[in-house]
Amino acid sequence: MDLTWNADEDQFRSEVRTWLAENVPAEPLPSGDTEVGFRLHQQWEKTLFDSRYSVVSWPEQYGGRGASLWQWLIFEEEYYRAGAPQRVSQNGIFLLAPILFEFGTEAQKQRYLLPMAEGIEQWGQGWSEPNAGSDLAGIKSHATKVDGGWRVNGQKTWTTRGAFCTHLFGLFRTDPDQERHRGLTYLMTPLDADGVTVRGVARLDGDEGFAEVFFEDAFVSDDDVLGGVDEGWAVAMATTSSERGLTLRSPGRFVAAVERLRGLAARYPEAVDARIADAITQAWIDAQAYQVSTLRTVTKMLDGESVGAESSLNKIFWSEMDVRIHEIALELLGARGELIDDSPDAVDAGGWMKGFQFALSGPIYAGTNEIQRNIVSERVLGLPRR
Amino acid sequence: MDLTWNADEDQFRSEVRTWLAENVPAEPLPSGDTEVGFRLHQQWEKTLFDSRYSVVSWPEQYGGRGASLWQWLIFEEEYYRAGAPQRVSQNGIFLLAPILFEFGTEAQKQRYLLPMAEGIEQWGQGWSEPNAGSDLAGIKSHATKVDGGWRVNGQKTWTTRGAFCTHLFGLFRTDPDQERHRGLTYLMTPLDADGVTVRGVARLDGDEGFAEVFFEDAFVSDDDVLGGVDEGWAVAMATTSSERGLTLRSPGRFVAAVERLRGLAARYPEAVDARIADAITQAWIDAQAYQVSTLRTVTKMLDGESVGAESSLNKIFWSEMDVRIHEIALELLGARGELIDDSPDAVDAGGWMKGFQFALSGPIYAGTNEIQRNIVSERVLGLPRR
Amino acid sequence: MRFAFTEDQLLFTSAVADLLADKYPAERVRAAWDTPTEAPDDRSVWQQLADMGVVGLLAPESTGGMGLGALDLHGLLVESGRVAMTEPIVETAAVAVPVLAAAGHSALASVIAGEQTVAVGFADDPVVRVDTDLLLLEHGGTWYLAETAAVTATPQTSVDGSRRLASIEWTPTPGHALPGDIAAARDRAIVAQSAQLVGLARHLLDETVAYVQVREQFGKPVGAQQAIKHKLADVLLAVDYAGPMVARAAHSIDEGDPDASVHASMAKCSAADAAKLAVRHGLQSHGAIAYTVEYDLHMWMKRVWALAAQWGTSAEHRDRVRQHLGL
Amino acid sequence: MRFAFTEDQLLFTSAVADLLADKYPAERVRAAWDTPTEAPDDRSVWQQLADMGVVGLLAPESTGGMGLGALDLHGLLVESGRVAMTEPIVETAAVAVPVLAAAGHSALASVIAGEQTVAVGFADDPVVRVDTDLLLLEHGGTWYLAETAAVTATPQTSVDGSRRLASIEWTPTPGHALPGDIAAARDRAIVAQSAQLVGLARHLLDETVAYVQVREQFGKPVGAQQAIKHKLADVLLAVDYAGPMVARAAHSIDEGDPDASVHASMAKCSAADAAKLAVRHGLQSHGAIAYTVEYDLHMWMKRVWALAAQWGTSAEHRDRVRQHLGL
Repeated sequence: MDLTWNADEDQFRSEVRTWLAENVPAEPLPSGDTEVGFRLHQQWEKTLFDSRYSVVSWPEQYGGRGASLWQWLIFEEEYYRAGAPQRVSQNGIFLLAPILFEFGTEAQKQRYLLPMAEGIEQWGQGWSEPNAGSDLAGIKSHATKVDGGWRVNGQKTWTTRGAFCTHLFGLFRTDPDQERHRGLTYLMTPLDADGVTVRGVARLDGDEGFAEVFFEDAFVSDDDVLGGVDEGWAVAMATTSSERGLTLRSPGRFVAAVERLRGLAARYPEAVDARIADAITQAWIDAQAYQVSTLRTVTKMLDGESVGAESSLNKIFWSEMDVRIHEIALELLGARGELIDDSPDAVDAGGWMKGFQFALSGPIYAGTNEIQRNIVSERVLGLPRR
Repeated sequence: MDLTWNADEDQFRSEVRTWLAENVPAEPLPSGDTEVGFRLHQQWEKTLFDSRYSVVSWPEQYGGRGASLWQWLIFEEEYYRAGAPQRVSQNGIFLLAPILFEFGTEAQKQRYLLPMAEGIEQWGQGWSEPNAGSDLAGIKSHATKVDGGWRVNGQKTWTTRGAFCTHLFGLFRTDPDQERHRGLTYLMTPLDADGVTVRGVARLDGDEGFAEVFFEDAFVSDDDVLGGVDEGWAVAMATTSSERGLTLRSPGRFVAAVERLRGLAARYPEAVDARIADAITQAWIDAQAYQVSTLRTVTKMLDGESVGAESSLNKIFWSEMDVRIHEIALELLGARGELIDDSPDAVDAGGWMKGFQFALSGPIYAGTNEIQRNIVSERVLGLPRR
Repeated sequence: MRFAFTEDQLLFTSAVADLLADKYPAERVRAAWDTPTEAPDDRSVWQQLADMGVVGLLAPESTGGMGLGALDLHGLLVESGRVAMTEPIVETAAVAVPVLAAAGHSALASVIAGEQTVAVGFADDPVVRVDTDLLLLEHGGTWYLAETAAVTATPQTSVDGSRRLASIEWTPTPGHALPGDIAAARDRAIVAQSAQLVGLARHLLDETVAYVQVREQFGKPVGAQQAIKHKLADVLLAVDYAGPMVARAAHSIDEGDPDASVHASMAKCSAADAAKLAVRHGLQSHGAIAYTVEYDLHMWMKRVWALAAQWGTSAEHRDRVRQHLGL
Repeated sequence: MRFAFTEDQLLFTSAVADLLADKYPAERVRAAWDTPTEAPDDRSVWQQLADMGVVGLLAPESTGGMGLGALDLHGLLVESGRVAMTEPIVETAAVAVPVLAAAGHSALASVIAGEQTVAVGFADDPVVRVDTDLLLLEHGGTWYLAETAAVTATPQTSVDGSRRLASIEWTPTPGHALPGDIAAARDRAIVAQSAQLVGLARHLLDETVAYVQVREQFGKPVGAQQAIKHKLADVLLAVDYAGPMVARAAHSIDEGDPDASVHASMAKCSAADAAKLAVRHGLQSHGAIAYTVEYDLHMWMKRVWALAAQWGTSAEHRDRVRQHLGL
C-alpha cells in the first residue's frame, strides 16, 4: 500500500491547479442544460481542449495527454475543487469514447474523437424509450437494412441536453425476431439528418435540456455501426458499466460538494445544531469512503482486474450520498431553501435546491438503483434471479 | 370527535391503577420464557383472574368484565404504565380466544375459555413448520380422518413458550390433494397427548421458551376441530389479523417503553447529546402517533367497519418502532449496553439489551414485515401481485 | 371517546372535494406557474369556496362566518392540498380570518366574501407571499394589516413557481395594528399547513400507484416489483399515521388543549416527513417521466418542498416537542 | 499511489484464514460460551498463531517479534473476526505487545510466545476482560501491567457470553508502571477492533446469503425475494466501503499520519455500522431460525453488539471526526 502521490503526480496537480485558477470563470456559468448556458459551456470545453485538459486520459493524437488513471483522479479532484463548470461533453467523452476506443474502427475513431474532445460535436445518449427505461431490452426503435446502411424508425426519450446535441448514440433493434437482449445494434447518428426530429422537454429543475428524438425513415450509414450488427447489447453493457462506475462520478465531485456544505455550515453557524453537524460529518465520512474505495478500484483496474458488477455498488453509493448531501444543506437552510435562481435572498443562487433536484435524478438514471441492487445481489452475491 | 374519557372510563382507570399499584410485584419476575419465570407468571395470571383482570373484555361468564374496547385500551395503558408482568397467556387470550368466540361451538367455549382465563391451561401457537414460516400455506403437518377424530403427524416449530404450555392450536393439512391454502383444518390439542413430543429450543435472548412440537400418530378429537374441516385457512387468517393488528400490541406498551426511555435519559444526562434527545423525541412522537391511530381504529371497529389488511400497517409500525426505541437506549448506554442479567454494573438489569433482542423478533413473527408490506401494497394500495 | 369526523364534516369535505375535482385540474396549477408576474385572475374557484363558507369558516356566525373550528376546516384543507391549490387558503382562512374577526376589523367581510385574500408574514422572515390583496404582518408581537400594493416588495423566486413570493419593506403604523394572539395564530397555521401536506402526500401516492400499475418494465408492471411495492407501502404507512396526528392537533386547538402547540408540532413534522417521503419514493417509482415539467407531478413535489419548510421545519418542530419533554 | 495489499500480506492472511477455517469452527466459539467461569483451556490455536508470528507481529524483530505494522495485522484480524475468535487478539497483539515492546518489559517474550495473554482496561471504564493472564491498565495517563489473578474482580455478564468480563479494583503501584503512548495504543485498538467487525460482518453476510439461497418460502428461495436481495445488497455496500476505510486507517498508523486518529474513528464507525446492519438484515433474512441459540449465527450477532460499542461507539467516533472538521 502506498497512499502518496509521486513527484510527477504532484507536479501534474500543481499545473492543473494553476491552470484552473487562471481559467475557471469567476462567475458560475448559467446551467449547461439551458440553451444559452450550453453554448457558454461549449466554449469552456474548447478552452479546456486548447490547453489539452478536456480529455486528459486520452492519447495525445485525439487531444489528450495520455494521463494515467491516477492523474485523471487528480485532475477531477482539482476540477471540482476549483468549482469549474459542469462538463456538457460528458456523454460523449465519458460514455461513448470508451466504447469507441474498445469497439470502434480506426475510421470511426478518426472521424469522431477529435471533434468530441474539442466540444464541437456534442453527443446525446439514446437509451431510454417511452417503454424502455431501466429495462433497455424493451427497446422498440428499429433499424432496417438498406443499401449501404440502415433505415431507422422509432423514438428515444430523456436524452440529456439532447436539444443542443449534434449527434446521438444508442441501441436500435435490427433483428425484430430476436427477443429482448438480442438483435440490437449500436448506432451513431447526426441529429440534423433527414427524418430525425428533436423535441426539447423541460426538466424538473427548470432546465430545458431533456429531449425526445423521433426517427422517421432516417438513414444511418454502415460506417456508423459501432461493434457488430445485432451485438449492440454487449457494447451497451460496456457503456452502462462506465456510466455506473468510475468515470462519470469521480470522488472529487463529492469531496468538493461536502466541502461546499462545510462552507455553508460555516456561513450559517446559527443554523447548525448538533444533528446537522453530525449529518455533515457522516457525509464527509461517506465522501472519504468513496475516495478511498476509488483508490482500491483504480489499483484493481491497473492490475488488469475487471470491475464488472461492482460498478453497480459505486453507482448506488455516490447517487445516494449525493442526495443526502443536498438534503442536509436544505435542512440547514430551512425556509430559505425554496428560494432559487435570481432571488435576492437565495443562498448560493438557489444552488442547493437545484443540486438537490439534480441529485434526485442520480438514483434513477443509468439504470435505477433498484436495478443496481438487483445486479449486486444476483451477480456479486449470487442470489437467485427468480 | 371526542377525545375525552367519560366518567365510567375514568372510574375504571382509577380502579385498575389502584389494583395494579397494590398487586404488581415490586421486583420484576424472572422472564416468563424461562421455566421458573413461567410458573411465577402463571401465578400472576391467576392473581389477575381472581380480580377479574385477566380478560377484561370477555363476557363475565368466562371470567371477564364485558369491558368495552375503550376500557380495554385503558386497562392496557395502565398495565404497561405500572410495569406489570408480561402476559404469558397471550397466545391463548389474544389469539385463540377471539377465534373461539367467532368460530367455536358452545361446547368448545365452555371447555376452554375459563381455564384459559384462569391461566391454568396455557396455549402455544402451532403455525410455523421447518418449511413453513411466513408462508403458512406451505404447511406439511397433516391430520388423517379416523373414527371420532384425526390422526396427526408432523412437526411444528418456533412455538413461543411451547415448552411450558399445556395445549396447542394450529393448522394441519387434512386434504393433501388440495394445494396450498386449501385443505387445511384448525385443530386444538393437548400437548400431553400420546404421540406428542415437545422439545425446548433456547432463544437468542437466552430464554428457553421456544419449542418444537412433534406429532407421531397423535389423536385429536372431532370436538377439537375449530371451524369447518378444510376451512382452517380462513380461521387462521382471522387469527393472524388479530396478531398483526390491535390486540397483541396495544399502544400502552410503547407509550410505557418510551417513558422508560425518557427515564433512562434522565438518569444518564451526560450520555444524552442532541442527537439522542432528538431520537427519543421522535420515538415519543411515534408512540403518540400509534396511540392516536389506535383511537381511530377502535372507533372504526365500534362503527362496525372491518380493519382487514390495514392491520398489516399496524404490525409494521409497532414492530419497527419497538426496535428503534431499544436501539436508542443501547446507543445511550454505549459500552454499558452489553452487560446483562446479574451483572452488578448492568443498567436496569440488562433489560434494554434483552428488550432489544425481543424487539428484533417483532419484524419476523406473525408474518415478516416483508410479507406485511406485500399485503399492504397489494390489498390496500392495489398493486399487482406479480 | 370517539376519533372520527362527524357526518357534517364528511359531507362538507366531500362537497369541497367534488368542487375541486371539477374546477381544479392540474392545468389550473400550471396556469399559476405560467403567469409569473401576477396572481391568477380566475377567482371563480375561490369565490365558490367563499360562497360555500370555507373562507369564513372560522369566523363567528355573527360576523358572517360559519362559527366552526379547526377540525371542521381540516378535511377541506386536506382536499386543497390534494389538488395543490395555489390560493392562500391556509393563510387567509386558517390564520387571517380569526385574527380579523377577533379584532372586529372591517376587512373581514370582504375577505369572507372571497373578494380579498390575505397572506401572512413575520418580522423575522421578510419573505412573504404577495399574490394576495392584503398582508397580515407580525411586528414586535403585534399584528398589522397592510394592503399588499402598499408595501415595497422585492420579488423572490420559489422552487414552487405557483406561489409569488417577495421580501417586503414596510413601516408598521399604530393605525394598522390589530390585537390578537400571535402564538395561537401560528399554531393554526402549522396545523392547517400540515393538513395540506397530508393532501399533497395522498395525491402523490395515488398518482404513483396509478402509474406503476400500468407502466411496464421487464415484462411486468413496475408496481409488481417488490422494491417499488415496499417503498409505496412505506409512504402509505407514513401518511396513514400522519393524518390522525393532524386531525388530533386541530381538535386540540378547538378544545383549547394546553398541549395544542405540542400537538401542532407533532402534526407538522409527521405530515412534512410523510409528504417528503411521498415525493422521494413517488419520483423514484415513476422514473424519468416525473423528472420532466410536462408531467404534472413536479408541481406537487415542489409544493411539498416549499411547504414542508414553511411555519417551521420538521427539525424545528421536533425541537419544540423535545423542549416539552424536558430532554 | 497503490491501494492494495502486498503479496506477503495476502499470503499471511491466507495462511491464517486456512488455520482458522480448520481449527476454529463455530463449536469452538460455542465452547467458550459453555464454560462460563473460566477461560477456554484449549490454547492450541492461540499457540499456533503465536508460532506463526501473529501475536508478536508488531514487536521489533530484536525482541522476538516480526517488526511488522498495523496494515500487516489488518487481514489477520479480519479473519479472526470472521470466525468470531474469542481470544483477546486485539488487546494482546494490537495493543499490549507494542506497549510491552516499547517499555522493554520482561513479559513480552512470554506474550509473544503465546504463553500469556493480555487484556486492556481504562480507569474510566472499570469493566475489562479477565479471561487473560495479564492486564494492561491505564491509570492517570500511564500504563500499568498487572497479573489478572492479582486484581479483585467482580464478574460481569455480557450479552456475548464467550468473553469473560469483570469490574476490577486494583491499586496502581509505581513498580508496575510502563512508559507508553496511551492515545497511540487506543488508535491501534480502534482500528484492530474495526477489522474484526469487518470480518464479523462478512461472515454474517456470507451465512445469510448461503441460507436464503436454499431456504424456500412461497415456492421459491427466500433469496429470490427482491426485498431480501436489496437488504443484502445494502449490507454488501456497507461492508465493501468500510473495509478500505479500516485498511487506510491501519496504513495511516504505520505511516505516522497526523490524521491517523481521525482515520481510525472513521474506520470504527464505518465498520461498526456495517456490522450492525449485517446483523439486522441477516437476522431478518433468516427469520425465526436465527432467533435460536442452536443456530450458530447468534454468537456472531452478539459479538457485533458487544464490540460495536467497545473502544468508542459510532456516535463517539463520529463526534471525534466532527471536532476534527471544526463543526
